[in-house]
Amino acid sequence: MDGFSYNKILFAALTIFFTINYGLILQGIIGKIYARVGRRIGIRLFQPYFNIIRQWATRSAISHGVMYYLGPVFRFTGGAGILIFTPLILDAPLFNSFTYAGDVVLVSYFIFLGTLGMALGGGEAGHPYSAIAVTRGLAQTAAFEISLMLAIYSIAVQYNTISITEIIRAQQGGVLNWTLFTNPIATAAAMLAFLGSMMRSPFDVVLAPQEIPVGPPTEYQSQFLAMLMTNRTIFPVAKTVLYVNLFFGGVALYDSYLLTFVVFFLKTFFVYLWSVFVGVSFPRFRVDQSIRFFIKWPLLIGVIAVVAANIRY
Amino acid sequence: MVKKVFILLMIILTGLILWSFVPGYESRTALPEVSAHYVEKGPEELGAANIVTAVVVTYRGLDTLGEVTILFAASAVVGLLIHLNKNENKRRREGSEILRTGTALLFPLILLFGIYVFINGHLTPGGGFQGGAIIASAVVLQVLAYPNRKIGHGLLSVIESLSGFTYVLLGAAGVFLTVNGFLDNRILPLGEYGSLLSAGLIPVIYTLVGLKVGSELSSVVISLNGESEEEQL
Amino acid sequence: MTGTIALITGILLVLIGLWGILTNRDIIRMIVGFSLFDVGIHIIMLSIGYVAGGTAPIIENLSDIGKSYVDPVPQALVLTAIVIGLGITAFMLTYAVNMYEKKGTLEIDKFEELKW
Amino acid sequence: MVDPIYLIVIALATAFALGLFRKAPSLLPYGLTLAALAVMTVISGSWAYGILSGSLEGTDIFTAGFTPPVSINLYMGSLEAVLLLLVNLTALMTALVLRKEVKDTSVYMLMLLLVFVMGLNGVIMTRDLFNLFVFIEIVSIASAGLIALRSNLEQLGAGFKFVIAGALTSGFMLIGIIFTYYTTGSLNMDVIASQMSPALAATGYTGLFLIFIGMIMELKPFPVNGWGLDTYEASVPAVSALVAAGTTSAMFYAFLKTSYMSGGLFVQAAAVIGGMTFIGMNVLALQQDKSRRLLGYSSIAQIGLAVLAYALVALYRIENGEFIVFALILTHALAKALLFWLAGIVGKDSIHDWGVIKKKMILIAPFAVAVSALLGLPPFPSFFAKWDLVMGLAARGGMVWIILILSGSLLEAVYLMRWFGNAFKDSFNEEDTLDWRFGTVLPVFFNMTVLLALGYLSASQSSFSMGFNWILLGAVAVLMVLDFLPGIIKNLLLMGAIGYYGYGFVMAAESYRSVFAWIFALGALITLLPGFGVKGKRMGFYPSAALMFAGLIGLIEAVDFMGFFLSWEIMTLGSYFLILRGKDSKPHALSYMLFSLGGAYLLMTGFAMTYAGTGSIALGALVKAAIIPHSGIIFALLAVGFMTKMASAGLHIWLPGAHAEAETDVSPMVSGILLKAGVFGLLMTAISMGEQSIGPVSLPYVLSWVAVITALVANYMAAMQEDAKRLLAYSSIGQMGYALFGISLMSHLGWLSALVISIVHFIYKVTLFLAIGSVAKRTGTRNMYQMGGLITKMPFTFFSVLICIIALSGIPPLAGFSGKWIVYNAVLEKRWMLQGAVAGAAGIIAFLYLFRLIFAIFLGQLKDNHRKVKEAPFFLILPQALLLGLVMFFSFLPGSLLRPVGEILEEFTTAGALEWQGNMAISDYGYWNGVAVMWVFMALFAVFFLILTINGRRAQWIKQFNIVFAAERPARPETTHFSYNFFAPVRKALGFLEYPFTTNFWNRVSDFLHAVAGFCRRIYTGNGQTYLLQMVIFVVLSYMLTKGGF
Repeated sequence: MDGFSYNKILFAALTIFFTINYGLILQGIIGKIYARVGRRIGIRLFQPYFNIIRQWATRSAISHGVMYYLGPVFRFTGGAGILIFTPLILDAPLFNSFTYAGDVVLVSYFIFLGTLGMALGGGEAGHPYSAIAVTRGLAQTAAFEISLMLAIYSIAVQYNTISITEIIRAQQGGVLNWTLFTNPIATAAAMLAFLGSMMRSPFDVVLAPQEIPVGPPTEYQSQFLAMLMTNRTIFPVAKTVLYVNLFFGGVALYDSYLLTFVVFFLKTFFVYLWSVFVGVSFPRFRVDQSIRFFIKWPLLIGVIAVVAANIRY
Repeated sequence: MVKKVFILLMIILTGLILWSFVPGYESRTALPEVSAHYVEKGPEELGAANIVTAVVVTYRGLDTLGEVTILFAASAVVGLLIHLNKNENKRRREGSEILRTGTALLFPLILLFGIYVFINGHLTPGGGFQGGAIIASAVVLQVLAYPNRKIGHGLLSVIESLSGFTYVLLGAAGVFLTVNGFLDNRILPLGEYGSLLSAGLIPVIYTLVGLKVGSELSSVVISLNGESEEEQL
Repeated sequence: MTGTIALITGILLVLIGLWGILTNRDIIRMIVGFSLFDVGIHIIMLSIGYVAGGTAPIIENLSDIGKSYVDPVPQALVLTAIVIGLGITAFMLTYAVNMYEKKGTLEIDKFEELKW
Repeated sequence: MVDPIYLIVIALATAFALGLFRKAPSLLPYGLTLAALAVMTVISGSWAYGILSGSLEGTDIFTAGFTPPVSINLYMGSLEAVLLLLVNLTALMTALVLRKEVKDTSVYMLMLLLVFVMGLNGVIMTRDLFNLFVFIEIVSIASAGLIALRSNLEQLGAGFKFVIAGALTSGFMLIGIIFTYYTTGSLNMDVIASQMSPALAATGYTGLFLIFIGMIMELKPFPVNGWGLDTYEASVPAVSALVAAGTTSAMFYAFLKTSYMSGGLFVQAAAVIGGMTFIGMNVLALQQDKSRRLLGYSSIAQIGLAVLAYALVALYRIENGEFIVFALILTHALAKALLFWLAGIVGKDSIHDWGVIKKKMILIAPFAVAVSALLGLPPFPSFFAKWDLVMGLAARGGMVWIILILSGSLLEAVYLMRWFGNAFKDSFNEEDTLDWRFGTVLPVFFNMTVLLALGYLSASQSSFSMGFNWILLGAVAVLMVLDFLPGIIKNLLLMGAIGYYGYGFVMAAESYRSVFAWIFALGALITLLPGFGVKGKRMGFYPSAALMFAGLIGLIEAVDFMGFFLSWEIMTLGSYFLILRGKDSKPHALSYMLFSLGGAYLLMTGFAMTYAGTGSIALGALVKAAIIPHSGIIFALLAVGFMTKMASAGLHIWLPGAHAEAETDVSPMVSGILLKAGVFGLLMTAISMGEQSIGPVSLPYVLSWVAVITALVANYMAAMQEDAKRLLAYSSIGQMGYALFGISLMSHLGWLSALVISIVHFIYKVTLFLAIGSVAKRTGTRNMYQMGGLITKMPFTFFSVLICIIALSGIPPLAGFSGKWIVYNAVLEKRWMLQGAVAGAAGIIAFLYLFRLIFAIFLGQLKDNHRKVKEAPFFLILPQALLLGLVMFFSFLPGSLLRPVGEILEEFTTAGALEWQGNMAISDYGYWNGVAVMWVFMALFAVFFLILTINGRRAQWIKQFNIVFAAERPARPETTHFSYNFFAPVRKALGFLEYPFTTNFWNRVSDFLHAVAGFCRRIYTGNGQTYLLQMVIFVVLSYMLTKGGF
């Protein structure tokens, strides 16, 4: 929990840069997996790089207004913010630049800043579909966040802290110390919530990517879209890292940098893959269905997790 | 039927309430303190032979003033209602020959008797109210005999007002002339016990009361007969 | 004994008056009931003032002071009460006359313009 | 000094003399009458002044030159003098009002009036039993005559019923008097009282009972009072006024005299009959919509209350009983006469036609004063009387009676307030006229002034110290008087006063009070700013606002229960008037008032129990109350009372309507500021009393669940609203739910969160209501689906809404986050994670309505009819700008808010307090550095903005409508703006949350009461004979019950 120093600015920038690259690669891999599951060849691994560069370089752009203009800025600020508020790798100063700003509560609320900004930006574009998508997204978020919150409460009681760093530290010393094993019920609740937050099938009616794509990003083009796409590379990573930190032991700084990165990669990849895995296996819910789903099973599990933690610790 | 039985039951219960007084009742053998005072000291204090009158006019004079006021108020209400509902008079059957003749004969006598009764109120049974009622009965006889004759209130109301006004003023004079003497009859000399002009103010007050009650009751009767007040006597 | 008889008579008259008031729908009859009720009360009052063996409290000569008289106070009160009763009866009758003129009936249950 | 006997002499002499003027022009007898009444008023007034100021002593007045018991005597003491003054004054005023009737009624009416007044004077003064009877008969005949002043069928019927009922009553009474004479040998009440002994009470029981029951029936007890109601309804209003004020007061005093005479033999019966009358009449009045009959119901109820108060004072030996009883009687008489006179001016009988009163706006003031006085609201004497009575009862274990009195008062508020609301809000026919004459108007305002003055006087008479600063109410009075000035000047005056007083006030406030002091004072100044933009006089607004702020300030300054409760009621009253000003606020203002009063009565009961348990009424007594028996019940009563103001679930249904329908600048006052009064009170209770439980049930635990359910459901409801201001109103309920949750946590952090939420909620809810209010003003609608795209038209308003919704939702980096973060820590500390999760879910649902709010109004498509909409006026923007400055300040330096507030709370508990390292707050569980978050946000935002701007500087700016919609250009903006039924899927999934449990519950309660009233009032058949029978039954039953058989 250090205070501010100027090199942290550099660290933060590096963190963002690192994550962008990692995110792009991850996107390529996931795209490939999706295609292969569907028995297609799929995109090239580095296709996301090309896409994003192409968008940034687009010359023409139109803007519907101030909020429209600022929407992507908000969005990216939100994404980047979570990233640098979250410890990516335990005790690595480079990846802990601004973690002293706050704990898990800060991070989980900061997520909404970007969402809100983008929703407002899309709103000013004037297309009704973007608002429809936002309402769906918000409704679904409200539903799954409850079980996530219960899970976090459960582990907060378990570890007696809400500092992410401290939670990771408590899980060190062997696989069996992970929350996954010490508090499986909370983990289950959280992982169900994670599905909702990734907006993949069965919870992807928000964006409905297969049909007419809706949502704020649809309203954007050129560098506005580029900024959103950049955010889209780091945002899932940041979220995944948060789950890894809370439930899967986080990523400790090993003696070997390589090992550290491998662990980081594996953990985030498999957590991410969990949503992909479910996504390719299940059909889509309507919004009201997904709300009902979340306030049934995940909620119940979450309540059990909290009650159990309350009794045990 | 059920209702009547119920009412009967309620009346019996009311009777029981009143009955609860009866077992403890026994005719008095001696007077209560205050009454004894009236009977023993009254003649000397007030000079009135009729103790009841002494009580009515002086000792409990305020009651009597109130009583007069009640009659006054009643006649005012009657007057008000008649005044508000002036409807044309239906002709009524005239009284019979015997009645009319009898009335002509008795009317002055009754008046005279009435006056006698209230003037002697402090000496004999009787007084302003009784006398006034007798006077009014003369008027009743008139009305019965000549139901269509117009009798106005003009004179009656002047008598009523003046007598009432004077009564109050005489009462108030007591406050001026003596201590705590509202309605004190002793502001006039008590005179010789048992004579007509005795007992101070009592005969005066009873005269006024008699006039007032007589005129009030008369005007009530006349009003109830449905006459308008506009005609003069 | 005389007093008791008067008292009971008075009470009975009061009750009879009440019966008349409560069972007759005709307003005039009700007023008659009230008169009975009043008379009953007056008799009760007189019975209260009765002193066994007393005479009317009219003292013609000052030498008669000290004889047994009945209580003058209830008599005075009765006088007042009678006059008050008279006033009220007159008053009720006036009302009855006016009500009859307005509505053409004297049944008390026809005068229910105001209720609840 | 003039001999009081002249009161009778003058009245009678004049009445008798009037007969001589039958033919004279009506002005002459009328003038004489007025003169006589004026002289009588002066005589009684000089006695009242003399005795009360101590220069005179109570005197006996003897008649006939003898002393009692030989002759009849009267007595003039302080009570007599005051009552005489009241009666004679009312008569004088009534004579003024009756000017018009003189012509039609010749001298008869004047005669009757004088006789009537004389009778009342006699009833009040006489000490002789039979004389009392005579005077009662005089009063009864004279009033029966006055009833028939217009001689129509209703009046004749009512008058006849009145006469026969009176005859029956007086018959019983006469028998009682003569029986009593038999047993005691005297008619003098003092003599009888002096010989009263248990033995005498036994032998003379029947007589004493008949006197008692006769006197009681003169007071028209429930249910044998149909004739009385008819009288009130049928008479000319001025006569009803005289009857209500004069007859009832005099008869009540006569009842007291006879009751003292019998040595309080029937006090218990009087208590039962009084209580039954008070409750019964108030319930039955619910179904009444004829104003004069309604007033009749209310009069009888009030006398029932006075009888009850007298009996309870005697039964429980409550101190200061004389003040209690006579404050009630005087208030009732003055207020009721006022209302009857007002009914005469208005001339409409149905309470739905009273809108015409608005033709002379100024008449609202006396109306309001009278209604408030009847309800026992401060600063009227009845308030102090009720307070003393309730405190006394509590101290001596009369809880049942407290409940009875307070529920009766609440019922009374239902119909009186409904009526007032109708008059204030209903439209009227322009052709209708008011009877607006000097003679009719003067009495009304005279009584209003007297009521106000008496309020001031009675405060000193109460046996409890005042603890309230009258300067505050003085300011209100000044504004009331100056109401003819232009609004801007009044606004300057009010702001100046608040600014001047508020500075010292805020500085003087200590501990957590200072937090609320800041909110109230600053809030007052800021929310008054928009008033400068309102043209015209704005009659009534500034006095009401001043009243509310006076109450709020008084709350903080209060040192005892009395001052606190008084301020609480004043605040409620002021805000009620403010809310009532809104366009369609009639039903909402009513339910606001009723809930507030109900809550207030719970508070009163709680305070009373505390007083009973600790013997102190200092606010500090609450600390001691924590360890007395029933402390749990006290806590519960106070909590529910305060929660009514905070609109917690179940008690909330008044809020959405009241806040939404209020005027643009009233909504922020009531929502942003007023709600905090509830928080303040509850926090005070929680801090003072600590954790309490009833049996095994921990009360804070119950509160916590109520709190989170409030937050969840309210936020959900907010998301489902189409009306923007209703949305904000529900949002306020939700936010107060958080505050309640914070308090219920009973820990340093919990209370800190409650305080912080109170502060930030004040800031952003005031701003939001101003912003949304100005949008509603500019667009002419509050429905969000009729708006859209206003961002370009009202950019500043948009910006302020944007900042506020970020703050409200608790998204970092703005100030709202601090509250959330503290709550999380507090929840963990307390381990109430389930409640915490519900609260958190509510917080996320808040995003739904917040997004809807900003999107549907400002984003999306601009409607054609809004293309010329302008930015909000300056005076609506200025306060928003100031508040936004505050938000930004607290966002940049959250420590500047949290640290001092936290330090305040350390006085009470330090456990779990935040530790500060520089800008970092550290709790037992986590940490948060608000400054760092802010800078990170700013840096990132700036960098990305620059990147975008540098890279995308060629962007072409186009309008919203320039879009492609399903491969075609959309036809009209109306069809292209998605905002109706915004969260349809959520509704589909969670629609059960919308089921109106609470509303249905309260509706059922209301329906039930009205059905009871509708059924029970059928006993008033209108048949005079039935009434007589009822009276006989009443006598019989009372006898059986008091004696226990025959």
